[in-house]
Amino acid sequence: MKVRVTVMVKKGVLDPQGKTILASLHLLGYKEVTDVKAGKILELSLPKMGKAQLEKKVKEMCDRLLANTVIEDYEFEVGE
Amino acid sequence: MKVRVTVMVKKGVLDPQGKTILASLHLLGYKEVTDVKAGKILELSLPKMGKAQLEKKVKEMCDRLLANTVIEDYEFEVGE
Amino acid sequence: MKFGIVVFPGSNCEHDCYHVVKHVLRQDVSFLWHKEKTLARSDCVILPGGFAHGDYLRCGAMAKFSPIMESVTRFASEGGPVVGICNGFQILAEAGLLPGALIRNRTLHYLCQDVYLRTDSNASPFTRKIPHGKVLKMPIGHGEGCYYADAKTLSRLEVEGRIAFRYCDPKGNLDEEWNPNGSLKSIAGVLNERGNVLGLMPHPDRCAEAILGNEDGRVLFESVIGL
Amino acid sequence: MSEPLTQEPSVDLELAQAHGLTPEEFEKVRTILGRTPSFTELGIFSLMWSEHCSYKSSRIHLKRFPTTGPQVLQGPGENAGAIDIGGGLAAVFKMESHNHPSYVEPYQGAATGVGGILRDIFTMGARPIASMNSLRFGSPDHPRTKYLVGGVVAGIAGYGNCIGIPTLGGEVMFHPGYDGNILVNVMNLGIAHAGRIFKGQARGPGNTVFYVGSRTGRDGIHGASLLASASFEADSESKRPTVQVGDPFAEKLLLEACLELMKTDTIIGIQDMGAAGLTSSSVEMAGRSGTGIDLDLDRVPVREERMTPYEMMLSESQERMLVVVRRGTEEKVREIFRKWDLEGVAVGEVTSTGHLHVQFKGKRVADIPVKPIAEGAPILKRPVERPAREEKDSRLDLARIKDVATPGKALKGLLGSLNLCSREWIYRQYDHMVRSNTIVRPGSDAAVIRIKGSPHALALTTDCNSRYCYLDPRAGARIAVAEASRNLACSGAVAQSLTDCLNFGNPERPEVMWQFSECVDGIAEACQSLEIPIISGNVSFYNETEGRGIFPTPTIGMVGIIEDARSAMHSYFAREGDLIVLVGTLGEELGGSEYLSQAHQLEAGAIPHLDLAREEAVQYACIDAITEGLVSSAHDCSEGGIAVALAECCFHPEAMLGAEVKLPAGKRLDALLFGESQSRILLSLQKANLPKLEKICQERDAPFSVVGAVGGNRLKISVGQDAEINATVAELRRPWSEAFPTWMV
Ligand SMILES: Nc1ncnc2c1ncn2[C@@H]1O[C@H](COP(=O)(O)OP(=O)(O)O)[C@@H](O)[C@H]1O
Ligand SMILES: [Mg+2]
Repeated sequence: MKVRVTVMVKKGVLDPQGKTILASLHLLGYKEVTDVKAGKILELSLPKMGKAQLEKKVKEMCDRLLANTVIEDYEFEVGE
Repeated sequence: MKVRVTVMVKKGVLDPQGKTILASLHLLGYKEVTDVKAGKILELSLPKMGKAQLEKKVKEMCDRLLANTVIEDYEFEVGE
Repeated sequence: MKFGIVVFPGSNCEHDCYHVVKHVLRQDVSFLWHKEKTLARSDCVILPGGFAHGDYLRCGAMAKFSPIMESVTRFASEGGPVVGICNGFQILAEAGLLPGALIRNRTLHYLCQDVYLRTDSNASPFTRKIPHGKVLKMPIGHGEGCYYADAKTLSRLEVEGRIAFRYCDPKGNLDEEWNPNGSLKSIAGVLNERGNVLGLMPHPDRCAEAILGNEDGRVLFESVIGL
Repeated sequence: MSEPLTQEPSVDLELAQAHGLTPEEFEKVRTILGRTPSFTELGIFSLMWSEHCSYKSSRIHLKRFPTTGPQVLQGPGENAGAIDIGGGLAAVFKMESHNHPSYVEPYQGAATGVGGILRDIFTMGARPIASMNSLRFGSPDHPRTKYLVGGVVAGIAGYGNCIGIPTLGGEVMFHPGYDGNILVNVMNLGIAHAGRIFKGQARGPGNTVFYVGSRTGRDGIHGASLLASASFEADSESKRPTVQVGDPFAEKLLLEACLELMKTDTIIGIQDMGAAGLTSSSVEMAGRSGTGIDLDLDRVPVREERMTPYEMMLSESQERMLVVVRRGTEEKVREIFRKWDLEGVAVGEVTSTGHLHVQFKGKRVADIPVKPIAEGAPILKRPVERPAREEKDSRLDLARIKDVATPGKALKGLLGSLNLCSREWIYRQYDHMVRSNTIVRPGSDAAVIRIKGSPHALALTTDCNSRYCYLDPRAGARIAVAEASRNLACSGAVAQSLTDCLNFGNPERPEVMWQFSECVDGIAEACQSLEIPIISGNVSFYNETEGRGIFPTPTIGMVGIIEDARSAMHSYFAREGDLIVLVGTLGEELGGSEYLSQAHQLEAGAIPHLDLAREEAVQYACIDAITEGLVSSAHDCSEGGIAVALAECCFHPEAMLGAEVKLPAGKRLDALLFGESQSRILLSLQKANLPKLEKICQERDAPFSVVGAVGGNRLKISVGQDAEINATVAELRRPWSEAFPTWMV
């Protein structure tokens, strides 16, 4: 199974990367873009298992390693 | 409107970040994870516009700036 | 000879390059702010190290759109010597003036240390004074210096003699242990087709004076000046 | 004063106390204002009178520091201190702590610590060219330690490398006393023209107040006041949603823009907005100049919606500065900041009212007389009491401790311990060569940088043995100063001046205040004797978790000058056949040593004796010998004693060299080899130079003896007739170089 974990900077926390990309898009003429948020994505491959068990496990991995919950939020999505 | 651009390392290109995260997950005891791929996510905010126009625009931004197609693939998804 | 050193927002080795060119080699030199459109009659253009635009998104990704880059591209296409050092190399690769890409070091860590380089091509204005195969010691300082190109490009580079420098041991042998960042084929520096554009991750600008304990980098500048 | 904003809470004693003000302080605020403060005003007072901004617990003690000298251009009181380094140039430097934020979020905490100290330096008109970092972590076995080490180092690297300022050295120590309170002290040094040093002042009513840099968000609101006045509790992590995130790229632009602005004649005064942001910068600048400031918050660039005046005044958003510019030069200022794509907005005006007036949406939300808030902060005379614990710990009965049986094994153990092993894993991640000035790289006793356009070089070091300071704060602090200066001497530099970062527990405890007071005296004594003035510094209290405070840690950051940059010295043996000379005497003091702690789990005993006159003699003998070109290497003996020092001398990064050393037998082998007696430097030199060295040592009245010779690939140390240590350099180096990376995996 594949799980896609998305990690984004928490609301209100400065996102220097997003800010700079936005500025660049404006320089390139894409003035209509009003905001950019940058985050990371982690695609995990796991053997087939029950949904509840999987979700518990992935949540644990996120809390322990994949996200820095002091400044980041995460969500994940289970694929085929 | 929000557009979520996902940029992933191309198949065959080294992904040291994914590899390192995989190793760390194994160290933490999550041996069942068999692979990790690391990528970036960029959430763009744009004013409402037609789907075709939007897709064209975002594709252009990706090709020009947001992804480096020598090493990366991208896809995007339009949200509300 | 007149050098032009391009300054992007976030460049941080422009003063180091300036110092070498002006005070060590006593050449004419000026800074070229990235928003400018002309090269101020430079005979050689240097893209210095640093973190242009913070290296956000990807190293060099945004710098390639700076107004000055159009002139740099034109200058290069006319055969003018252009060298990109470290971040400058990343920018040249992003801009398509050099093939391939620079990705994260295999350890994921930034690395500041000396490396050994084998000179594999002296068919460029920057290497013509270096004997083929000569080993140089030079510092690196980068987090994203792992050279990547697809197999076709790599073999083309090899066949056409466009690999300028490779990481090696102190005797000049290629050895993965002496490849600090995991670069494919131990590539530390490459040339464009015509040989007038060089990109390299190591810093010749940090080793061109006796007081710094290493002068191996100087020969690159002397080559292009013709000293 | 118009009506307070309706959405603002009304102020009472309870709210004031929640802001860290005592009932007396709250009364004083009411007296100053002649009324109850508005919510915004309360926030402003609480920041200005916090420990962090007002130094209320430390101020009476810090007065005892010697701060003057012919080289001092700017002593304590400004954003950083400055000394004259000849040729019309000044070295501007300071050290800062970012302890609590780094514990909460190691990467960003350490990164913003670097950002903050850099602003302190370039605010003075200096271009930053060198950083140092002094770190303390908890036990290597503590579950959080690795994560903290990795994050802190990456954060310092991430910020410093990006902005392009080399991090040249520092120190790291692990001890369970720091489990809940790590220390992250960062130092920076910049170069300015001696005649163009800028200050944080707001002279001249009618002049314009500019806000420059990044936008304001809700970062770290209440950081400065709460962090610096309340101890850390275990659940504190959840209470802190507003961690500041650093943007080194924005700071790089700000740095360049400010330096460019400083070349024009627009600036009256400039100050960074660090902790306590808009509040402290405006109050302090007006306070120093006896003026007032009107601020219009509607013009402050914000990055979040619906920010209140309270939030804007208290925000700790990074990469911002407040600049007072000459009236009529506003357009020039705007133009420079536009060039660098930064905000540059006129947000106010200097006035002659002597008040800070803050305007928001047409209403005055704060009206505070500047002088009483800037200078009227309470000065506390906290009780000081020597703790009983000291008596017990100072007793050490060596008769009950077995002497070392296998010194070779003990040496390998020390070299492979996290406290003494190679720090390369750390400094390899720091760009320590950018700006192309680095002559002596990290790894030696002091880092050395040349100064372009000058024949001189500068040497930098940070030092503090906090175990010593715990066992005997006064003597320990004296040693910290002596060791720093000795490390500079080993590079050939004469110490010029120092900055400090005083990290302590809760000042409300009399025994912590005693430690503090003793350390201040110890530093002052050593500085007086060695003639090294203190030009800047920082105090960090409340490094305490659940009643457990850290070791007293008065970190010393010191700067020295090498007359001729070409004579700069490193600490590695460099030539086969060189003689090894010990300047100083052998000594056999084991108390407080790293060896006792590691081999016997003992942190006790009298710490090594320090004779400051002897110290000076030894240092100057070393400096003279280096200046005259007599020596090939110089290394001081510190943690791990002479055996560890000798081994380190063998670890030349490019060509390891062995040595054969003969020491006279003493009372105890462990004390002789691993004791940490002070005032000792190991030199290596060609035999032909020995007579000259002899003469120098005699003139300086420094004891010395030839103890061995460099050569081969083994380190052999004999004591009396017996070869006690005999190992290949490679086998000694392995544990030393591998310990850190192996542990970090
Ligand atoms: N945190 C650090 N960052 C960079 N360099 C460090 C750090 N800690 C130690 N070093 C370097 O490692 C070397 C050894 O440090 P240390 O044992 O503290 O030296 P000393 O005992 O001479 O003061 C020094 O060159 C020092 O600058
Ligand atoms: Mg030392």
